[in-house]
Amino acid sequence: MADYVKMWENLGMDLETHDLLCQVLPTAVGDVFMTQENRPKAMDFWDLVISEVHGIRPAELIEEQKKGRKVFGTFCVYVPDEVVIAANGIVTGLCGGSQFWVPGGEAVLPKNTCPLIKASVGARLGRTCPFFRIADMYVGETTCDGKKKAYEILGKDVPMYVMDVPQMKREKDILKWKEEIAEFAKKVEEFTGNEITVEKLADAIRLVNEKRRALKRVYDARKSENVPISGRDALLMMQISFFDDPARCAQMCNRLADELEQRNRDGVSVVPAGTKRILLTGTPLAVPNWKLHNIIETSGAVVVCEEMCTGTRYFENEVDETGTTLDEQFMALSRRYMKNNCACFTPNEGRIDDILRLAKEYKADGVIDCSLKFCNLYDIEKKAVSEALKQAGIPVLSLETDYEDSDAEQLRTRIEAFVEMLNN
Amino acid sequence: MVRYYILFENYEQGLALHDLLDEAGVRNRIAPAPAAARGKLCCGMSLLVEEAELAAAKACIAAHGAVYYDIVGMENQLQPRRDRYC
Amino acid sequence: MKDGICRRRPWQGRTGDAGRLRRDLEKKMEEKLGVGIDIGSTCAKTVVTDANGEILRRSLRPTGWSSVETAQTIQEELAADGITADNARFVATGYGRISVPFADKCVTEISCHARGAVRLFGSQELNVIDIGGQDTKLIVISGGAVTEFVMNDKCSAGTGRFLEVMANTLAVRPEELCRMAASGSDTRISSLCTVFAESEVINLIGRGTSRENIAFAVVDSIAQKVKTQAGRVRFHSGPVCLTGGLCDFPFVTERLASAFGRPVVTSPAARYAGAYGAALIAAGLKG
Amino acid sequence: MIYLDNAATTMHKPQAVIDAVAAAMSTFGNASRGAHEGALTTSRVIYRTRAKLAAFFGCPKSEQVIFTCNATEALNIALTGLFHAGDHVISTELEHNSVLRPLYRIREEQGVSLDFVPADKKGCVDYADFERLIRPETRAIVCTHASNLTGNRLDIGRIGKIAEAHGLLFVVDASQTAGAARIDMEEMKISVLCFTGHKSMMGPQGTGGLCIRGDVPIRSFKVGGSGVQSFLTVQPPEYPTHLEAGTLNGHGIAGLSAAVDFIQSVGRDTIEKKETALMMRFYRGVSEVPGVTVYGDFSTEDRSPIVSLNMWDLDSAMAADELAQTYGIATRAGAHCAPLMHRALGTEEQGAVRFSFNWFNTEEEVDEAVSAVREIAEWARP
Repeated sequence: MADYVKMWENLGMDLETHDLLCQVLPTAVGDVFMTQENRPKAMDFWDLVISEVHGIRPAELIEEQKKGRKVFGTFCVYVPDEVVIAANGIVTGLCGGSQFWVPGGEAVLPKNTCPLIKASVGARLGRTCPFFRIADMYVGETTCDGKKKAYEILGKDVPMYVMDVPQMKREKDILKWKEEIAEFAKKVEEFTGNEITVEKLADAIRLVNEKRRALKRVYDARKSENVPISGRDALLMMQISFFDDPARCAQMCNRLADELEQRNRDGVSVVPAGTKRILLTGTPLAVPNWKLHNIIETSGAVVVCEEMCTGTRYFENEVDETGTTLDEQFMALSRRYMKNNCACFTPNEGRIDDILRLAKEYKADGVIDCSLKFCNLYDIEKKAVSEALKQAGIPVLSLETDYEDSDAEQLRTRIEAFVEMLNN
Repeated sequence: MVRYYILFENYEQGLALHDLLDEAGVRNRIAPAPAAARGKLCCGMSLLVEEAELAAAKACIAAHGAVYYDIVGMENQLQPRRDRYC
Repeated sequence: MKDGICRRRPWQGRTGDAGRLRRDLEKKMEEKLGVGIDIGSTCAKTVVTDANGEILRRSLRPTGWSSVETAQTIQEELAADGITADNARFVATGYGRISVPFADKCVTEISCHARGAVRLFGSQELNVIDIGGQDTKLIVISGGAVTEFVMNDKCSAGTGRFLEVMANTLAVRPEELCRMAASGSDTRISSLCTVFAESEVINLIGRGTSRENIAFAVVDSIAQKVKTQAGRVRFHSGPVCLTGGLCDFPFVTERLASAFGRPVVTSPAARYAGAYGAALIAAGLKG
Repeated sequence: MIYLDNAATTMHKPQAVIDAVAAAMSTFGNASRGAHEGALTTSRVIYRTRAKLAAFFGCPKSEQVIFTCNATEALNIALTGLFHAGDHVISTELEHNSVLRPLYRIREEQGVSLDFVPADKKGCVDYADFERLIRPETRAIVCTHASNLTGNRLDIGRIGKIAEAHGLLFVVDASQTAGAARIDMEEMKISVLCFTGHKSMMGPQGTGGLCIRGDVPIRSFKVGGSGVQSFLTVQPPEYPTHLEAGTLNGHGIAGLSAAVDFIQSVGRDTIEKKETALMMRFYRGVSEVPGVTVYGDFSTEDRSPIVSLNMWDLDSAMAADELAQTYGIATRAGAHCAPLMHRALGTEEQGAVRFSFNWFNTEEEVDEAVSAVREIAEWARP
């Protein structure tokens, strides 16, 4: 294994505390991933990345920074990567998915803030995540209230730019989002010193679309009756795609998709026939949050699709590539991004349509709607989701959890009972 | 899930192969040799490799003529359901 | 502690043994007793049925600090009565279900309570309220199968635990509290959180409210909490029935009926609904 | 890391020991070689260390304290140098390979016959067995003071009396006890005491020795420079030079000397009490855990601070690996070089995980280890 200690030290990280984090990761990776049988060979790439998640990619980012490129850290699938890429910048995801960072966040945030926000703030302030150290600028967005206020805290510690996401989806909101994107582009040009031209933006749009198509291919393979990949592995792939170089991400996803499609032709499944298929919907599962997938998949079911930011919302809908002016391109970006259905919008019936459509496409036997604790928006939507699903005759289980291990048994009882119900 | 333990007659052999595997980028780690696998000739340490890395480890051994006693597969006896996340 | 017996040889695959076991069992398939063991957070319930699901015996013991030891004791007691793997199948349920190494199968308490309730109340259409030591479950059963359920979250309000804490505060046993409640009236605890409710009870004590009235408030609060929880499932028009440890207290059933605005039925045997359901599943196990 | 492998070696050493070794390395000449200041400093330290050890172990003559690299070397010297063809030696099933292998070797090479006092399932012996096994040609009883696997101690005072009553030599392997347990060669009738410096003595590795009480002739096993009587063609017959050819580990002995001082300043008794308390705390904690089997006899607290256990049928190496990887707790798994003991306990296949405690361990560490065992046992449930 390469020695990254020097690099972490140079990043000003708290090495001693970071060591503790490095100690728990192999256990969780071992339990959640390595215990699975018959995994796709192409998962070797993601296994490698996760085994040195704080080493390999951060080292690459630092190399790029040495060449003068800027790294933008983002927290949300509404922030358009294309704009950053067009200015020769790099985007990396920053969401915290570990309980390890939560206490650090609770030091400055109320306890009843969602764990994702607490972990993200804790990761920055505790200096225990290289990505949070490397990013030259953080790009936030006005999605939920918790994040908005957390960005104010982070902004005291690091350059922070916040995009104003509309809360409704009328035509004027889409226009407004276009304006936000255009303004963001100016900021990015200023920060990187690189001009965003029509050609460069067109290239960036094509590149990100290509990544979306590759991710979609992997997901499409999961629609098969045959289950070629576990939900856990698909989730890992999805989580890491937020951090990876987009071209390599597309390449690796295509390589995985090749294997999965072959598996579907050969009838190679990772679970016995008849295993109940679960569509998971709700709040994002930031790396290394694997609790729910692991419990579902060790309780006799398999996750076939994630309707969440770390899932279909990240890749569904492409950006129109035909724009010939920046204005047209910004509008195309706005139209694509505004198709995402997040609970911060009102109304948000699109999400319910998505869930019903995905449940059908992925042949889900049941839906688990899970939100992170203290995420009011998704919690409130559970009622509408569950009513719509019941009406459609699709069993649904609503859950709430955080990053702690302590509720695992309770979750297990509910999930096992749900699976028993599906099996009856 | 089966994991593979490379066994040795002494620590010198074990540490030598550990260095070789690391250099070759084959994931491995030092682990106590399983009691059930420990023949008369084995020492207390082994190198643990996952199934996916086994072929690479064997190739590395062959390429360097590294000395080892045996390679044995063993089921991990700890339950994956223990719910430890990070 | 037990002697260091090495039951699993790491070198042997387990499938060989399991395969043989399964074949052996198939041979002896016919006419086995069903044993259901429900290891709850406070009580461990055991029900033995014949192959037709008629209850032959039932017993109850505190779970104590170790569900493993409790399971072991149960196994020994059953063996003393001649009930062993030779003539019976075992299904474990409840939060301690994984602590029963001799169980042929583990099934969640949701499925077991449903199964037990269907048989006990003789109806395929039921709405089940199970108030357990740690969890309160609401289960909707249609056509004899679970169609929907909810469980309380981490909070213990509306569970047996809540009752225990409040009984402790009043320095009585939970059963006494339920009995006392029947002669109380017109007192309310506004908070649904155990911790805050406890301080409210202390305030009531301070104000000189009678224990009966406080007990009334405690039981009523449980009923209200359960009713709130029921907002997350769709009870149908079938009977509402109560299972779990509070079945023996008519006043609890009465408060629930008042909260739900419809009759709530129960029976002393309903306390064993989970174990009974497990036993029925065990009796029906094949192979 | 929580270090609970003190029966293998104590990792935390008193600062005085570390300082003494460092100081020695910048000031020492070669002992008994010349009369210059450097050589004399070394000679004095070694001389004083012999005296300290003699007093510490109740060895009547300090010149009969012989320095070796470790207990194994001391046992080899004693066992290969004491017996003749036809002699009979009694030992026990508690022994470590450092006793067993030299005994097997003299059986092969010197025609010595052996008998072993059996151990029961708890690793205990029946003292009557020692007398039962005595024959006219019996020369010695060779036994450990405490099992390195179970921590059970043998009552060496009692065995010493048996040996004396029958005119037998009594050789004791004090690897697991020297430094912590009370040893008085005179009172316990020990003829040869073999000890190591790096375990409970808390001294450097590469130190140890044997103490010889009375007139016990041991054949010299190596010959060479002694610094004295250079014109003699054989190794000088006097102890200690008879058994000490070549330059001694003066730097290590300086550390060992400081270690004895440390033990005496804290109080051997105090150290032993604390270690026993830590062991019992751990024992009480783990013995309540479902699936845990503890080996050895805990009906008495007169035992060495070792707790060996298994969880269900989990391979002991996997358990130790999990303890190290997930909890950062260092223990020792496997056979512990005590094959007869494992056979007696029925743990030949599974091995056992050994937790061994030391003066520098804390109650918090013990509690962490207990909860680690509890968790692992939970996941290893078959």
